[in-house]
Amino acid sequence: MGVVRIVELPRIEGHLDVEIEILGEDIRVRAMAREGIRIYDMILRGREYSEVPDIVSRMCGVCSVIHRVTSVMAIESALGITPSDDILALRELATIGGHVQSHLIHLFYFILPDVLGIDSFIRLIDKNPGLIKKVMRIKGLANSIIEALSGRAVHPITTVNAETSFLPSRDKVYRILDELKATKNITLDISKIFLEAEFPDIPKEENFVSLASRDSINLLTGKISTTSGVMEPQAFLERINAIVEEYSTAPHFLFDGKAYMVGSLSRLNNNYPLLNGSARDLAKEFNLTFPSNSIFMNNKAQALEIVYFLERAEEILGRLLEKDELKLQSEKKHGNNFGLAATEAPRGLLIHTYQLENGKIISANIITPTAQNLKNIEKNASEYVRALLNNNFDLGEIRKQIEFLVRSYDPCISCAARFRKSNNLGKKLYK
Amino acid sequence: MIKKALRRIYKDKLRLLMGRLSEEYNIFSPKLVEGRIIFDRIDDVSEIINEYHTRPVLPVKKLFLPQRETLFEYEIVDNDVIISDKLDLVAREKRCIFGVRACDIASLQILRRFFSRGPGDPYVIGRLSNSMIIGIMCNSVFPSCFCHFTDSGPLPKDGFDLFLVDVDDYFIAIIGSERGNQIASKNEDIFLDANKDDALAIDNKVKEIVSLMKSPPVVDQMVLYDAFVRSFNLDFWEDYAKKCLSCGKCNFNCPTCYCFDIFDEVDLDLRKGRRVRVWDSCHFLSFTRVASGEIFRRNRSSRLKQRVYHKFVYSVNDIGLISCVGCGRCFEVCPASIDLRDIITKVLCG
Amino acid sequence: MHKLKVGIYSLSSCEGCIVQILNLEERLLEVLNHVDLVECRVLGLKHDDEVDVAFVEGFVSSDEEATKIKEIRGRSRILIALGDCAYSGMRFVAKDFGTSTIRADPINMYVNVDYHLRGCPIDSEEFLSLISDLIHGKKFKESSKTVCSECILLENKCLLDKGFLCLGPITRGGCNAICIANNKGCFGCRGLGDDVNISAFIESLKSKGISIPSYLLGLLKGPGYGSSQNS
Amino acid sequence: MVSMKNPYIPTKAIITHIRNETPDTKTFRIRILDQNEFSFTPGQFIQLSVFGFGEAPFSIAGSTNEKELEITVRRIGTVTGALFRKNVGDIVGVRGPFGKGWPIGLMLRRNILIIAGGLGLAPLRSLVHYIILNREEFGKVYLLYGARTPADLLYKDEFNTWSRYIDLHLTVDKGDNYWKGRVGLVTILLDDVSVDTEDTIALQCGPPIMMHFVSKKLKSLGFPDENIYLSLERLMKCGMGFCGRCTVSGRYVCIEGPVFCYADIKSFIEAIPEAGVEHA
Repeated sequence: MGVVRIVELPRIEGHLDVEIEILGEDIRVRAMAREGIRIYDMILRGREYSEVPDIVSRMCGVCSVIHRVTSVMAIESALGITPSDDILALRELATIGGHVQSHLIHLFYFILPDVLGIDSFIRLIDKNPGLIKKVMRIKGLANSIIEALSGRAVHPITTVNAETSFLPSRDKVYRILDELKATKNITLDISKIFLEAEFPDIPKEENFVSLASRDSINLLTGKISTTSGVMEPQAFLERINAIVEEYSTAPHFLFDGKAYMVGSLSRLNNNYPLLNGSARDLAKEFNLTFPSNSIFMNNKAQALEIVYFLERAEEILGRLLEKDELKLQSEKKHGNNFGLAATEAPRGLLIHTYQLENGKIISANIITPTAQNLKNIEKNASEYVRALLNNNFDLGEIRKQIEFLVRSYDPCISCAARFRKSNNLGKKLYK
Repeated sequence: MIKKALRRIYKDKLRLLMGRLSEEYNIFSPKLVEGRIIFDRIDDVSEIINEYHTRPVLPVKKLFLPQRETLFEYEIVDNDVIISDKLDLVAREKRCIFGVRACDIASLQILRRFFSRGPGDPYVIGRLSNSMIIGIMCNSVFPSCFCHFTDSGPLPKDGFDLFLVDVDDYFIAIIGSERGNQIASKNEDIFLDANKDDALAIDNKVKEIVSLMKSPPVVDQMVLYDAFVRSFNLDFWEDYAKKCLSCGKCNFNCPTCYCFDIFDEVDLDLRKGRRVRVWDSCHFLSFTRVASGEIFRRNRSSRLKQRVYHKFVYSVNDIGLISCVGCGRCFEVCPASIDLRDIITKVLCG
Repeated sequence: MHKLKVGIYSLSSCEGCIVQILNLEERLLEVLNHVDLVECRVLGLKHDDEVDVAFVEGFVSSDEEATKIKEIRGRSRILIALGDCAYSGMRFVAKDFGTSTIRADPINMYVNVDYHLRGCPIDSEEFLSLISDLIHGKKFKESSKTVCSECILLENKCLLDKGFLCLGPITRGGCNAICIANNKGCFGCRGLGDDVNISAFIESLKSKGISIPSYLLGLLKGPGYGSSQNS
Repeated sequence: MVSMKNPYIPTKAIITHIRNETPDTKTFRIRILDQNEFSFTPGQFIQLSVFGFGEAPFSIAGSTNEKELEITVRRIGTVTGALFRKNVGDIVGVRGPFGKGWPIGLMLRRNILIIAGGLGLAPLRSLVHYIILNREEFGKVYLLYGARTPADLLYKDEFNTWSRYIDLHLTVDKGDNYWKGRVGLVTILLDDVSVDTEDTIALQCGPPIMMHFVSKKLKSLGFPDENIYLSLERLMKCGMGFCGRCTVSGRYVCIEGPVFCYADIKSFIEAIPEAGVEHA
């Protein structure tokens, strides 16, 4: 039947072409990252470690908070620093701000048009200005959380740590807390749009990878949960490998030689019992069950997470406000100059590793969620194409559905892009 | 020895006095804001700091010539423009500025003289005449202080209503104006009679402060003027120009730099707008750029000299006063550490 | 009045500048009352026709992108480079002045740029004043201040005096010294100001005992990028 | 208490006539509302507001005996750009007049040599009109005017009238097929006239580079410093000596100028290259 090429898939972060090749029974989908080289791993070599957070936060305009926090945690681990619980709580707050704004952009600016059958969110300015304003208010709230803790919503300026001990003023914290309380119903309202939406159901056996959690859904620390068990990040790192696909400027990853999925859905699949509060009630109200094997459920998982995260933010803020003084002093032991941090970015598992020498970076490795998802996207999309063909969908419709499916992973090519096609940089950068 | 009338105010009565004044005046004072001491409006007299050992980065000038000020607003209606003057607001506000140091008081006198020329600047002059000034003498000297050289401190000559000199557990209040006098007589429970030694105490305090100050040897101001005029084309200016970063900080925290820019701001629908003035700096290349693109002070040294000569020559020609008050703020913040006292010494040595 | 047709485009970048525009929230809605946003991949808008104003973020890293930027220039009346990537090839952020072998070309290497909005990311207030100028047919003027002078207007404590590296004295203002206000030295993401004195800055760092980062020496030779439309 | 009139507030005015002068230059006639007359000295300037776009200084180009004022504007910046989009009947704002004009008192019964370049003719046009109106008060009057091309010459349709009263000489930097006159910088016109350097007041206004050479030439011809006047261009924001942007050597061009005597300029400690005065 031929080849369909989706050029610069609209409504995702970064430039991705998707090629669907149908040759009889043989169906192949290629996720072709088109972003130019943005080799942060290379740029970082030879830098003072203190420069790293400023530079890596520039990897992505949507998830700059988590890149900054992750780099700081990885460098701290290289230096033998263990951040205090209060510092971790403040970082979690900033991260939550980042996740909520990222999820809102994904769900409303990127996915909602698929749900409503329109081309762009901005068509709603005239049709449903009330909804737009609600979304903007919650997004503004999420950004104000980042701003309070890190100075700026995009490319945050500081990271809470012992050195800069940047703390938001109590005024700001109370204002955020008031707004969190005042907007509870709005958050529920806008999340329901996705919880009640009907998405295609394509159950597939998947390997869902995320941080394992104990008390709450972990974003910053912990072991890694896979279908092959829970393991230390270092062990996980040894079992994944990067594949250089000549058609993509981003690497593709396999775990134990197989595609796997990271992201909201993985987080909820692996940690569903920890989902509490209104998010839990909503899941029940809409009969959502986790683990779920349908990638389209990733959108619903994000909607639940928005509710969960904002309640979690309220809880953390309340807890911190009760304290007379926060403990910002971190513990310091002798570090061994190698640091690794595995965190949960909005789009899933993110790993930064740094090797230092005399305070300078000699090598860096940043493994982004989207790069980890690319092989899974290809595999899943190929099977979806087959299912659609079996149901006699035409190419136009197939193309639309594949766009929707790819978008549901919430890919971020800006982060993932690492090397130019047809060179072997990847082999040097990844083991 | 001081000739003005003196009173005593015990320190624990100061807030009582300010509390009473706050019924009639909006009170401004150095205030602690996020770890910095800045001049600002205070809502509660407990915010007043009467002993501050640092000083506000921006001088009291900012309360009279704000960094950014709306001169008027306008609205375009059909083919007409309705202008609303913002001067009324300035005229209505009665203010009491507490905690002004001698150098800043001297700067207000310079601004008053300057902005009274020609038609007068009604915003600055309006604020100056609506504001009561309660000064306070320095208890210590900053490394950059040289107000003795510029004859603007540590005791101000005029331009204040009350000036407090800190002596142990009380202040000696110098009455500087009829308004100050009225305040003292209305609050007799706070303003006690001064002791005959109090004038001497002030004298001693002044001597002590002056002795601590790293000031160039005092010269007659006309001698200084002539020396500057003679030095305009000397080579050493280029050495300073090599060091100067043209960052403009010294303009913004100078108590007497007043240059400003004016522009219009307008809403997106072009209906409502406002004319705004903001501080500007003669160190910026853009300062002398005219519409045709010509820049009249392209050399860094010509810009650096513009600022210095304004203080010691042009200002004398214009208002009969040098417009440096010896606060040293300009080199306190100078990233290149260009010390005005060095320049003065160089100029005086010819 | 004719509404301006606006397109927002991205080359290789983090798309943070677009996010910064989206972050205007309700003020963006007000802007959209006055302009027609006709093209923006991130928002799913396709136009492929002439626009009055093209905002472009990102740098050129491939021949395809070079073709793309020329194509955009060809159908836009006013072209604006958004952020450090577009105006310098991210050199001010990466602090990489001339040693890189990675292709990261500023867009003005390929096309004429009418205005730059500097910073990484752009400052949303500055974006608003630019868009307001465009709507009203005014020329947009970049800030002539240095970050250092904007900083003192906020009465921040000087980080250089505290012994921290801060590029405020040589960096073009317009950001309201946002980093220093957050207790962080200026990162220099807005590029150099008018007629800055880099060698004097290096001397001043030395005298304060602040170690000189090697990229400053690179800057002495002149970055050759991001030259402003004001000069 | 403060009850002074606010000198920052412009008076509303209405555009009554717009005339195209050259491709990028127009003359606007403006009537100040609620004001029966507008009196000024040739050489003075006004601050013109286009609301929403700001305020800019313009020399007054019209006649002293008219109730309306005229300015000639080249489109180069924000305010001029906005003014060019205005039509007859539109409202603008005016403050002024500001500054000191040409030294008319000194010029009486003397010979006058006027040298203008490009747009610099605008503040001299009101002087030319004044001289023509009061012709018998002045001795010989020469006007030497240069522009880039014939198309850039301002007030062309007035030249015939002017020529009846004063000695008009023109030059252009670059001629065209129809141009029969002089080609070259305005200084060459000084070779065409023989003026009595002792008893002639020279007045000039034009681009800095022109005035630079004209001053030098006048000096070499033997003009005494006291008899040379020039109008300096600086950025004047307030017009009242407050904003500080227009100062030269500490002198406020907006109040003490824009017209200065060369002798004065020579005594400035700051160099004024456009007057040909370079110290050190």
